[in-house]
Amino acid sequence: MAVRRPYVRPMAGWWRRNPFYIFYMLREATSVFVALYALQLLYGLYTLAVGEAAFDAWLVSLRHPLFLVFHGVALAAALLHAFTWFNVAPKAMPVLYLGSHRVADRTLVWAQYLIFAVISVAILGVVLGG
Amino acid sequence: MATHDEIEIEVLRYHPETDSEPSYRTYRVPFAHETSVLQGLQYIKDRLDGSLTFRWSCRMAICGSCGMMINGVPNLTCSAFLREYHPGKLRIEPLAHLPIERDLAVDQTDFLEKLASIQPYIIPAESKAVDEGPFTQTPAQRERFYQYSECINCLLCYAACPQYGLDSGFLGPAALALLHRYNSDSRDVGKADRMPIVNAQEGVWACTLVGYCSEVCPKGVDPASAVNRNKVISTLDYFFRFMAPRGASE
Amino acid sequence: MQIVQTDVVIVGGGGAGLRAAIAVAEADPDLNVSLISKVVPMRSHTVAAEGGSAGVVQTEDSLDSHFYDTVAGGDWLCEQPVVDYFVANCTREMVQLEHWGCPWSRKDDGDINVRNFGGMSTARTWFAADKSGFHILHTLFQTSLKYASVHRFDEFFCLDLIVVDGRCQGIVAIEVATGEFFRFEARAVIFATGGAGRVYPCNTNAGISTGDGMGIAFRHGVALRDMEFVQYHPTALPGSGLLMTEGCRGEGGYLVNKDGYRYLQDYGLGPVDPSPRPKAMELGPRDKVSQAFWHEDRQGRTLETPLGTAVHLDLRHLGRAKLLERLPMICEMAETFLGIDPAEAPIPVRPAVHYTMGGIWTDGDTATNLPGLFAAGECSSVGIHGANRLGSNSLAEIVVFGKVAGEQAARAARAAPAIDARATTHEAEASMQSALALLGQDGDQRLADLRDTMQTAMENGVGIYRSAEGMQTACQTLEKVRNDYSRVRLDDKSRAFNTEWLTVIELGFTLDVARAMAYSALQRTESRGAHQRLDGYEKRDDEHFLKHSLAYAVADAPPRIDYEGVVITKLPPAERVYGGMARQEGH
Amino acid sequence: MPKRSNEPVFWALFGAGGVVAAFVLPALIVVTGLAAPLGLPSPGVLSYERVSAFAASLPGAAFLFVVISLSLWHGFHRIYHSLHELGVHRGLSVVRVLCYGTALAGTALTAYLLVTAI
Repeated sequence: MAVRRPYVRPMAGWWRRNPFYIFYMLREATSVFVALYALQLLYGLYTLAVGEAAFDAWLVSLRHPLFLVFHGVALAAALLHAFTWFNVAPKAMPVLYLGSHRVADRTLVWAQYLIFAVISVAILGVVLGG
Repeated sequence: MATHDEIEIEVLRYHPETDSEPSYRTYRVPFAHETSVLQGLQYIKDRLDGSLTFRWSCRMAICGSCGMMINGVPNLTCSAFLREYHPGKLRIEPLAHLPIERDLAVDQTDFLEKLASIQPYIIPAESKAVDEGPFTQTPAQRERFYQYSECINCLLCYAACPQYGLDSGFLGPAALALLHRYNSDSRDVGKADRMPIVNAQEGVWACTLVGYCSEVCPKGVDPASAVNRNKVISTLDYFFRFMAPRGASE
Repeated sequence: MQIVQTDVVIVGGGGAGLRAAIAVAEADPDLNVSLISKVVPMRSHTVAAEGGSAGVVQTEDSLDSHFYDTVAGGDWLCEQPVVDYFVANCTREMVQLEHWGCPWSRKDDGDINVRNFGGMSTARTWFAADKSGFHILHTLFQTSLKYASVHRFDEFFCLDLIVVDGRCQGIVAIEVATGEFFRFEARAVIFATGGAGRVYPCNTNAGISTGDGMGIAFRHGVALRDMEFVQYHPTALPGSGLLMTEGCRGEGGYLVNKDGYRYLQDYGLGPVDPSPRPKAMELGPRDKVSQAFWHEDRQGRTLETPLGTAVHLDLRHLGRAKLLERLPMICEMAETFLGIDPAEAPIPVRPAVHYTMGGIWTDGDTATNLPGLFAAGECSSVGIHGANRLGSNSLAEIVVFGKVAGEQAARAARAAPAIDARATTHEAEASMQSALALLGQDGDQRLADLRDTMQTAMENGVGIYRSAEGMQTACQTLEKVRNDYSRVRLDDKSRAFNTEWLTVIELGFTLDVARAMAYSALQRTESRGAHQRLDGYEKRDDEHFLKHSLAYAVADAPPRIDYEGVVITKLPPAERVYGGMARQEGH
Repeated sequence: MPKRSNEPVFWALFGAGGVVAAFVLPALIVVTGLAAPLGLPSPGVLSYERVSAFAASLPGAAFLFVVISLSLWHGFHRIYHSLHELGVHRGLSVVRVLCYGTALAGTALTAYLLVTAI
């Protein structure tokens, strides 16, 4: 007598099977750089507490090409994170209504880009310009 | 059928009585402009190999029977067309992440049990006799849940969801979208009954917002939004549950 | 063979079967219900219904008007007491579906919205955009999950009835996944197995609409009534037969020939109005609109398309906003299957087989003439559709009579005598052996060839217009196919999920249904509703044929065709009038 | 009844960190990682005096605390889940303790350093 014998396929390497998944893993990988950059800032903060010499040594170390490359990659990762974050944020937000009209997801995405631009200009302006 | 060309279709075959694991078999299928992938499979079954097994029914993308992986992408075979893949070839596999029953037919029982578990029916505030007529529901109230009611249970979103593939305990996109559909319906007050399912690890918390579920949905349902809005709802409830007055809705 | 002991077996998980299951559960939660379906219920063909479901709701409308439209629409071959019950209960069932969550389209104030439909005097078709059947089916399926007494057997293929001592005592089914046989012992059985559009090559139906229940009942001596009345839906896509809902015309769509002319005005359906007038032009009944296409086609006024001739369903003047609100699925289907945007271009359409007006004979309470067996939905002939069904009456039928069937079966189950296990075992074994014989048999006939031959014979001989010669040819071909059927050879001899095997069994049922249709048609020497002849019987003949046909199976011979009278209580036969002269009841 | 997950705690921190990282980090990385080391637009952008003053101010300290701690929570939450996706299974594993432990320790250290700086 026939019996049910469903075949379960393995998941190993699943994320290589589809460009969508590869991009997803890239998105998730941005977190490594977010975390490393935060640790890096934390270390800077630590040197600040130790004293001027330590802080200056940290500043000098940042000029090392490896650190420059790291920060270049971290910037790319942060931008990719921002891009993907803004795009999916409407999926987690409660549905917004203006009167009886539902605010389109696209509007919410663009609103975030606007805020992003304002914040970025403010930081760059205050720190670099001032 | 006005035949214009031939295309190669590679199909994953698995027979539970004789095979220890699946393997591919290739067929050559003539097609015309309007030939769907499903019709390609039907041609194989009618003319080349009657043992090829797959599900299909309505042919118009509403019954949800014929979802399969076409070149690695979950799709309804009745509304995908062979011409789109020509001159390349097609590789057709059963929906990913679901156990293979035979050939291209997957085991759907897990989803059916999950669907039943979310209480997918109106839980009214008080029972209303049919003689009292319908509930009033404005188009705006209807629009708050309507897209989620358009789910055809085709399971493409499960085939798209790696979290379900990694851990089939996850309730999954369609079941959570339907749960949200009932929670968002102005006629329903069953939210308190359904929130424990949402709040569990196997509820919304197994989701990492891959987002592919919404991408592949053939009906424009956005399960990812249903799941992730419920993460916010569940989180607010987690922190503020002791502050909210217990009573009417509990 | 596995045994399941239950109280009520329901075969079919579409709208009628699910509504029946809920009715049994509500009538008596102590009754064990086994819901058997060859697909998971939400795949059932109810899912594909688009336009909507009838139910008198507007203040200016009346039950009398719905009654009149239905009886006249059916060319007076309707059981009037049953129609009376039907129209009186439609709205109730629509409200019930609403309470269960069906997302009916609404007016701005939150009230139910209704649309016009063919042959109806006024707007009374409840709709959920153009996915009415889909929403009804999912609402019923999901609601059915509430009832603990309903046990589903998804993907179980009903092979046969078990009849012992002239009483239906269960069914035999095959579990699709394993190929294992199951005997369901039951005190009452409901068939809700759907239609048989797959008798024809070009149809709007799902692949599962193979007339299984009709074929099984027929073989057990149950009468198939009015089988010659097969509805062609006038607006299906050429080639595939996919349905473009009558709701397109209900919302104001036009049908034009290749000259851009609204040709229906030439077929007694005028006058031409810019906006929809009930029962006129594009809102005529389906039989007349399909017949008009046939004439246009013969006169060379149709368009040539790669998949056959067609006319244009023109929705452009409705505007994109209305199309997206009222007919979103039509827009989606036109885009997917034709690459057409209906707001920009007309849709080519032609008639395709859509509905079997006839079916398993039942009385007004859904009881067949086999004790213990009930039937509801498209597989049944409860008597409301006559010679031509009106659009939106079938979705109403499945819930109105699905409920009746559930209640009646519950009553019958409680009153039924004990089951004779020894005799049911014997019957079930016999069914199993014949199914296994099919699996093992050697021959030279290919399944697809037999199916194609049958379908082509039916389209050619028993189509929109019929003649004795054509129907005789069809009958001869069907007998030959029946003969060849015993020499069909399967590629797949295994048991687990053997869809080829199940398809062969289905074809056997479909073939019997086709024979009942063709022989019933041949013997009706008049024209009425969907049965139109060209060979000297172009007129309706109330004197001889104000009668239902009854097809009975005869061993190794063509079906025997009998007749029974039509119960007429309040509306005597009259001429069917549409267009400007149509009677608008209730206005 | 299914067991309630404590994930909301971590998800809320992850989400808040995601917002901060998206809106603030790109500009901040440009400043600290590229502009300052390269001396653009002029040397001394991150001088000890300037940064000390900033860290000692209440708004400055709050800014640094939010950015560093939430970015840690965001980053390590995602890393933890990604490890699961790559086949490292969840539970009260070493991985979990390492990930969230680092975020927690980082948060505590940041708070300590800032409080002592003020």
